Amino acid sequence: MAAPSLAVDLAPGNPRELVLANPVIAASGCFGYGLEYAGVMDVQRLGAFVSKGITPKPRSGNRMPRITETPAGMLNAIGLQNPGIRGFVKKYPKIWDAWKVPAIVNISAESVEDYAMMARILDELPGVAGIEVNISCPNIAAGGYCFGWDAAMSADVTRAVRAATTLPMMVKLSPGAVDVVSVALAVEDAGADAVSMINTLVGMAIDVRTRRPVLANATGGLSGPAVKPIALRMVYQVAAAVQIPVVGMGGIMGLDDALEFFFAGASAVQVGTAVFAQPGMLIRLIDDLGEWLSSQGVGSVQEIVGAALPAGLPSRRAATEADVEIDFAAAVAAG
Amino acid sequence: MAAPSLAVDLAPGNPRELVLANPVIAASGCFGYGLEYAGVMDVQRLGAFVSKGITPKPRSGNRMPRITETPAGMLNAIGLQNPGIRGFVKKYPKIWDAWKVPAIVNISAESVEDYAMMARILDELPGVAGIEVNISCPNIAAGGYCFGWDAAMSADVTRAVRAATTLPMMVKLSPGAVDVVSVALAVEDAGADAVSMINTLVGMAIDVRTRRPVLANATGGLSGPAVKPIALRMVYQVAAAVQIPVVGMGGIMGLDDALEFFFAGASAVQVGTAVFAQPGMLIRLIDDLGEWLSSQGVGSVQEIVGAALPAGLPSRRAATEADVEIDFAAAVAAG
Amino acid sequence: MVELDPILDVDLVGAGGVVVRAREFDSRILAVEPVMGDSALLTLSLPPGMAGSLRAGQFVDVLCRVEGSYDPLLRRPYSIFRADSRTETMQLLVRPYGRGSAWLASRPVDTILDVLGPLGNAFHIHPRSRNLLMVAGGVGAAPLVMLTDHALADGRNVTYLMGAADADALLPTSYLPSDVEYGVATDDGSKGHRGFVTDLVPEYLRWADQVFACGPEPMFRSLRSVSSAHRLGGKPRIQVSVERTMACGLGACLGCVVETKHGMQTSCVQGPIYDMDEVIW
Amino acid sequence: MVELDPILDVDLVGAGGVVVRAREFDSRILAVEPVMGDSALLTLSLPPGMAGSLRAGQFVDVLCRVEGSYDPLLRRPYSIFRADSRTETMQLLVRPYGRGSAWLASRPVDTILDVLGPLGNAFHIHPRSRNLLMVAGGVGAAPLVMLTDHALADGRNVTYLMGAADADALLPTSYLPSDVEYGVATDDGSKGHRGFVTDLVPEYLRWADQVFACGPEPMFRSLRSVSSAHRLGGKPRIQVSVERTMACGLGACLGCVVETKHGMQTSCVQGPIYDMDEVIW
Ligand SMILES: Cc1cc2nc3c(=O)[nH]c(=O)nc-3n(C[C@H](O)[C@H](O)[C@H](O)COP(=O)(O)OP(=O)(O)OC[C@H]3O[C@@H](n4cnc5c(N)ncnc54)[C@H](O)[C@@H]3O)c2cc1C
Ligand SMILES: Cc1cc2nc3c(=O)[nH]c(=O)nc-3n(C[C@H](O)[C@H](O)[C@H](O)COP(=O)(O)OP(=O)(O)OC[C@H]3O[C@@H](n4cnc5c(N)ncnc54)[C@H](O)[C@@H]3O)c2cc1C
Ligand SMILES: Cc1cc2nc3c(=O)[nH]c(=O)nc-3n(C[C@H](O)[C@H](O)[C@H](O)COP(=O)(O)O)c2cc1C
Ligand SMILES: Cc1cc2nc3c(=O)[nH]c(=O)nc-3n(C[C@H](O)[C@H](O)[C@H](O)COP(=O)(O)O)c2cc1C
Ligand code: FES
Ligand code: FES
Repeated sequence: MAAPSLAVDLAPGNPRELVLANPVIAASGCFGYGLEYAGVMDVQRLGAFVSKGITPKPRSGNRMPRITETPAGMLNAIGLQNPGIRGFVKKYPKIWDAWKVPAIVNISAESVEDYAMMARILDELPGVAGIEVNISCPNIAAGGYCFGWDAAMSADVTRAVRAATTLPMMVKLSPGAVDVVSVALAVEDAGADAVSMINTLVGMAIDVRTRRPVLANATGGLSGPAVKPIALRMVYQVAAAVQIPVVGMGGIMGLDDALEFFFAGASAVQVGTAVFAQPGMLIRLIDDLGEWLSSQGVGSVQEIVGAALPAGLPSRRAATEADVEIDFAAAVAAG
Repeated sequence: MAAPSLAVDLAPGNPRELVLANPVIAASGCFGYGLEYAGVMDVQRLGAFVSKGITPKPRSGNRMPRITETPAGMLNAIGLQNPGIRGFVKKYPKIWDAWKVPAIVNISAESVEDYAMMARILDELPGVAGIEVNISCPNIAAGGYCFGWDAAMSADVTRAVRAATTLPMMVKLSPGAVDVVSVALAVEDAGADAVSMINTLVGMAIDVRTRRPVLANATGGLSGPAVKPIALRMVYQVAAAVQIPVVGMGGIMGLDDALEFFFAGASAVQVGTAVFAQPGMLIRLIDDLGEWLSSQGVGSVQEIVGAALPAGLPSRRAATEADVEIDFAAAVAAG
Repeated sequence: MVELDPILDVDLVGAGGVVVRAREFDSRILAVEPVMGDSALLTLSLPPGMAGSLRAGQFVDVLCRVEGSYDPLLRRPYSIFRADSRTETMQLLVRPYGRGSAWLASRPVDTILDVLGPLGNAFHIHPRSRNLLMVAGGVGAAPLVMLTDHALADGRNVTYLMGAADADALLPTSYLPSDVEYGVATDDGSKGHRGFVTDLVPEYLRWADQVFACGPEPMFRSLRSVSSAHRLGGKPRIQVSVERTMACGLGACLGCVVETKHGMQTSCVQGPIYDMDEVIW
Repeated sequence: MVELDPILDVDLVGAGGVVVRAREFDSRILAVEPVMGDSALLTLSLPPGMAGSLRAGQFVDVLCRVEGSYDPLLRRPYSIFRADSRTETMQLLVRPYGRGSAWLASRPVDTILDVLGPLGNAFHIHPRSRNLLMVAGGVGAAPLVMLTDHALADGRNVTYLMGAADADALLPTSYLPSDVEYGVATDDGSKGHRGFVTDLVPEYLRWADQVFACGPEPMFRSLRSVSSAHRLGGKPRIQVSVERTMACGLGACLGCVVETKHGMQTSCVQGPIYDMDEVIW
C-alpha cells in the first residue's frame, strides 16, 4: 500500500492556499521564531510553525515570574514580549524564506486598525506563508473587553485583516467566549480561511508562603493536558458548524491526543506546551500518525477528520443539511 | 494560645444564618446524600455537606458511560440522577435532622418557576440548613441557553428563590459565563446570601478505538486539579467585587489548595472530586487547617480570607472604596 | 424513567457475620509474582482482622500514583484474588493495561499503597448448591479463585473454566486448589480448546447448580447466547461480575450504574455481582 | 520598554572547541549517593562524546515523572555537578524540595531518565585569573564543583566557601579536590563560622581575581551588600548563576528572562551565568 497522505490545505478557499506536508504545527509562543528549536529537532519536517505573537510596537513583556506549573498544566503571563512588527520584519522572514517549512505569523493588537496595519506589512513578505490572528486581546476601544469574547468584534478584526491581505488567514479563537460557535461562524463569514483553537484559558496560582499571586501579572493563560477536554469539546462544537478548516490545539501530548482532535473535526493540530516537556515529540507525532494511518488502512489523514461528529463535517455534507442550529446542550454541564 | 477559630457564617445577612463549625464543605454530586460516606469518615466533623442536585421530577440520569478520567481531572455526565424533590423530601431530611453537620440541598431546574417551587418545599423542612442553587442548567424558555451564563437570567432565578424561602441561599456560579463578576454582582443584588463557585467546565473525551465520544452524553463536566487555576482566578475576581461570602471550589486536593482559595477571597471551600480519590482527605484538611493557623499564629481562618486581593475584601473596606470597576484585564490571557 | 433508590447503608456483613466497613488504609506490597504473561500477582498487607471478613467478588480501590502527582487522578478497582486471615494479607491480580495498572503492576516490594475497601457485594452461593461452574476470561480469573477456595472449604465441587489469548496468559494450575476440575480455552489453541471459553460452558450446564462468571463484556454476550438454549426455567442461575468505570466506589457519584430490572443500581455498592438475568444489557 | 533580541543560534561551543547541540536523550541512573543531609548525588550516563564538552555552569533539564502521567508536567533544570569523559557520565546534586526533585532524588539505580541538554552558558574564567573564589549556598554547590575541577586542572588556586543550615547539610570535604581551601559557615554554628557564608567573603576579596557564586536569591543580596565596600572599580568581577522557573530551556518561551543592562535576556540560553553587576536586581 502507498504511504498514507498527511497533507492538508488550511486555506482551501484562498488562491494563495496554505498546503502543509502534514497536519502537525508548532503553536504560537511555544516555538519562538522556529530557530530556537532548530538545534534539537528537524524543524523542516513540521507541517508548519507559528511565530510568537507579534504586536504593533516592541514589548518587553510582563515582570517576572511569568510562568508557573499547575496540575498537568502551566500558566504563562509572558505579556507578548516581542520585537514589534518592524523589528520582526527585519529579522525573521528572510531566514524563513530559505526554509522548506511554512512559517505562520501570529499577530496581536489592541485595535482593529493595528491588526490591519500588521497584516498589510506581512501581505507580500517573502518567507511568510500565512497569518494567525490572535483575538484573545483586550480591545482598548471597548474598555479592555476581549475581542474574542464577542462575535461582532471578532468579525470586525477578521474583516479588517481580510481587506489588508490576501495571505491565508487563520483566526485563533478564545475559549473565554460564552458561545464559541457564534464567534466561529462570524469570523468564517467575515473571511477567515480557517479557525484555530483554543488559546489559553485564564487562570491563577497563589504562593502559599507569600500569600500573593505567583505570577507578577496575577493571572496567566492555562495550557497543557489539563485543558484538553475543554479544547476538544470546543473543536467538536465548532467543527460541526463551520465549513472552513478547524485547527485544534490544547494539551496535545502525543498521537492519541492528536487523534482525538482529528476525530472531533480538526483538519490539523497545533502543539504548544508539550514541546517544552518533550521537544522530540513533535517529529515523533508525525511519524506515529503516518504509522497509525497505515496500520488502520486509512489512505489520508483527512478521511478521519470529524469521525466523531454525529452528522460529519459540514463541508462534506449536502448544502441543505448544513444549517445546523446552535446546540447549547453540548455546552451545559450535566452533573 | 487558644485553638484558632475555624467557624464561618455563610449567610451573615440572613436572620436564619448558616454557621459552620469549620469552612470545609463536601461538594454537590460528590458526596451523595452524606450517608454514603458515613462509613468511611466522621461526616459530623465537616463544616457542612451539599446534597446531590435535586430536580423537580425524578431523573434516571444519562446513559453509561457517565464518567471518564482526564489529565489531573475527570469528566462526568451523570445527568442529575436523583429521586426528585418529592422523593428526596420523604427520605433524607428526617435523617439529617438528627445530625450535627448542616446539610445543604443543591437544586437544579429548567425554569424559574421550578426553582421557586422546590425552594418553597424546602423552606421550613427540619434537617435542611440551606439551599445551594445550581444555575448551570439549560433554561428551556431561552432555548436551552444556560441560566448561569447570563446575569439577568441568574438574577431572575435568585429573586424567585429568595421570594420562596428565607433559608440561607448560596447561588452556585457557572464558569461558562463570559464575565462571572457581572453574574455574581447580579445574584448578590437579587438576594443571594453567598455565592459558591465554580461548577464544572464543559469538556469532552474521545475514545481512540471507537472514534466516538467516551461519554454516552458526548460532553461532560470537567472537575479536579486540572481546573484549579481557572476556579481560583474566578474566585479572586468575584471576591474582589461582592460583599457576600464566596465559597470556593475546583480541584482542591489538600491544605495548600484550600489556602490558595482562602487567600483569593473564599470564606469557605468545597471539595468534590478529591473525595473520590482520597475520602480521608476531608477530615485531614480540617485538622491541617487548624494546625497551620496555629503555626502561623493566626487566631481565625477569616483573618486570612482575601489576603491575596490587592485591595482586600469589599465587605471589609469602607463603603466608598467598595465601588470597584470590572477589571477585564484579569480575565484576558496575555501569552 | 426509573427512580433511583440510593443505598442508605454501606455496611458489609463479612463471611463470619462481622460487620466490615470500607476503610482507606495503607497497605504494603509484600510480594510480586509475574503470572499470566505480563500480569502481576501482588500480595498486600491488610489491617488486622480484615482478611477473614473479605468475601469473594468484593474489590478494593487502589490509588495508582506517587505523592505529589495528581495524574492519574482516580483510584482503580481490583477484585480480591485471595485473602489469608492467618498472614493478614490479600492478593490482587493486575494486568498492565493502561496508566494505572501499568504503574501498579510494576511497583517494587515494600511500596506502600493507599487502598480503599473492601467494596461491593459478593458472589452468593446458594446453601443447597453442590456443583459450581466458574467461567473466567483473562484477569476475570481473580474473584473466581477466592470463590473457589471458599466453595471447596464448604465441601462443594468446582469446575473452573478459563479462557485467554494463549497458553502463557492462562492461570497456571498451581494457583488453583488441586481438587478443582480445570478446563481451558485459548484463542490460538496453544493450550486446551481453540476458541472461546464460553464454548466449553454448555456441556456443564446440566451438572452445575450455579454458574459464576467474570471477564470482559464480549464474554458475557457469548455466555448469554451459548447458555440460553441449555438453561431451563433460568436454571442454573448465572452470577456475573460487571465492570464499570468508577470514581467513588461508595455509591455517591452515580458514575458506575448498571440498569437492572429493579432500577438503576450503583455497581460499586449494589454490585459488581449481579444475577445475569436481572441486568438489562 | 526594552527590545528583545532573540537568540538566533543555540549552538554551544564546548571546552575543547567542539560544537555541542542540546539534545533530548535517555540517561540511566548509574549510582545514587546520599549527601548533604537529604540530598542525592546521581551519577548519570551520557551519550558518547558529550561529557568532555560540558562546561561548568551549564545545566540539564530532566523530566520528573513516569510515563503515562502528565503531572508534574514540565522538566526541572539541574546544574552539572561534575562530568567525567572517561566514563561518559555526569553527576547531578538534587535536593528533595517539591514534587519534581523529591521524585528525582528517590529514583532507584537503573531508572532511565529523559534529559534535555546541555543547556545554558557557562562560567567564564579569565585567562589571567590566578585566584578564584567560589561562594556556594546549599545545592548551589553543584556547578562550582565542576568549575573548581576545571580551574585546578588549569593550575589556578581555588578557595571554596560554602554555607548551609547545619554541618550535615554541608558538602563533605571528600567531594572536593584536596588542594582547595575550603571554608564553611552554618546557620546553627554546628561547623565553621556561625552565620552566612557571605560573612566570610570580604577577607578574600583582595586575594581573588574572580568570584563565582551560586545559591538562593537572599545569598546574592547579601553578597552584593558585603562585597560593595571591598570592591574597587568593580574588581574582582563576580559571576552568579541565577535561578528562574523555566519551561522550554531553549530560549523559546520567554518565561525565564532576566533583566540586564543589555535588555531582557533568556536565562536558559543567555544565562544562567551573569556578571552580577550587569543584572538589574
Ligand atoms: C469491580 C472491578 C474489578 C476489577 N478487577 C480487576 C482485576 O482483578 N485485575 C485487573 O487487572 N483489572 C481489574 N479491573 C479493571 C481495573 O480497574 C482497571 O480498569 C484496569 O486495570 C485498567 O486501568 P488502567 O489505569 O491501566 O487503564 P486506563 O488507561 O486508565 O484506562 C483504560 C480504561 O479504563 C477506564 N478507567 C479509567 N479509570 C477507571 C477507574 N477508576 N475504574 C475503572 N476503569 C477506569 C478508562 O475509561 C479506559 O477506558 C476491575 C474493574 C472493576 C470495575
Ligand atoms: C539553572 C538552574 C540550575 C539548578 N540546579 C539545581 C541543582 O543543581 N540542584 C537542585 O536541587 N536544584 C537545582 N535547581 C532547582 C530545580 O530546578 C528545581 O526548581 C527544584 O529542584 C525544585 O523543584 P521541585 O519540582 O522539587 O519543586 P516544585 O514543588 O515543583 O516547585 C518549587 C518551586 O519551583 C518552581 N518550579 C516549578 N517548575 C519549575 C521548573 N521547570 N524550573 C524551575 N523551577 C520550577 C515552582 O514555581 C515553585 O516555586 C536549579 C534551577 C535552575 C534554574
Ligand atoms: C508560554 C506560552 C506563550 C504563548 N504565547 C502565545 C502567543 O503569543 N500568541 C498566541 O496566539 N498564543 C500563545 N500561546 C497559546 C498557545 O499557542 C496555545 O494556544 C495554548 O498554549 C494551548 O495549546 P497547548 O496546550 O498545546 O500549549 C502561548 C502559550 C504558552 C504556553
Ligand atoms: C460526579 C460529579 C457530580 C456532580 N454533580 C453536581 C450536582 O448535582 N450539582 C452541582 O451543582 N454540582 C455538581 N458537581 C460539581 C461539583 O459540585 C463541583 O462544583 C465541581 O466538581 C468542582 O469541584 P472539584 O474539582 O472539587 O470536584 C458534580 C461534580 C462531579 C465530579
Ligand atoms: S463509583 Fe461512585 S457510585 Fe459507584
Ligand atoms: S525557559 Fe523558555 S526561554 Fe528560557
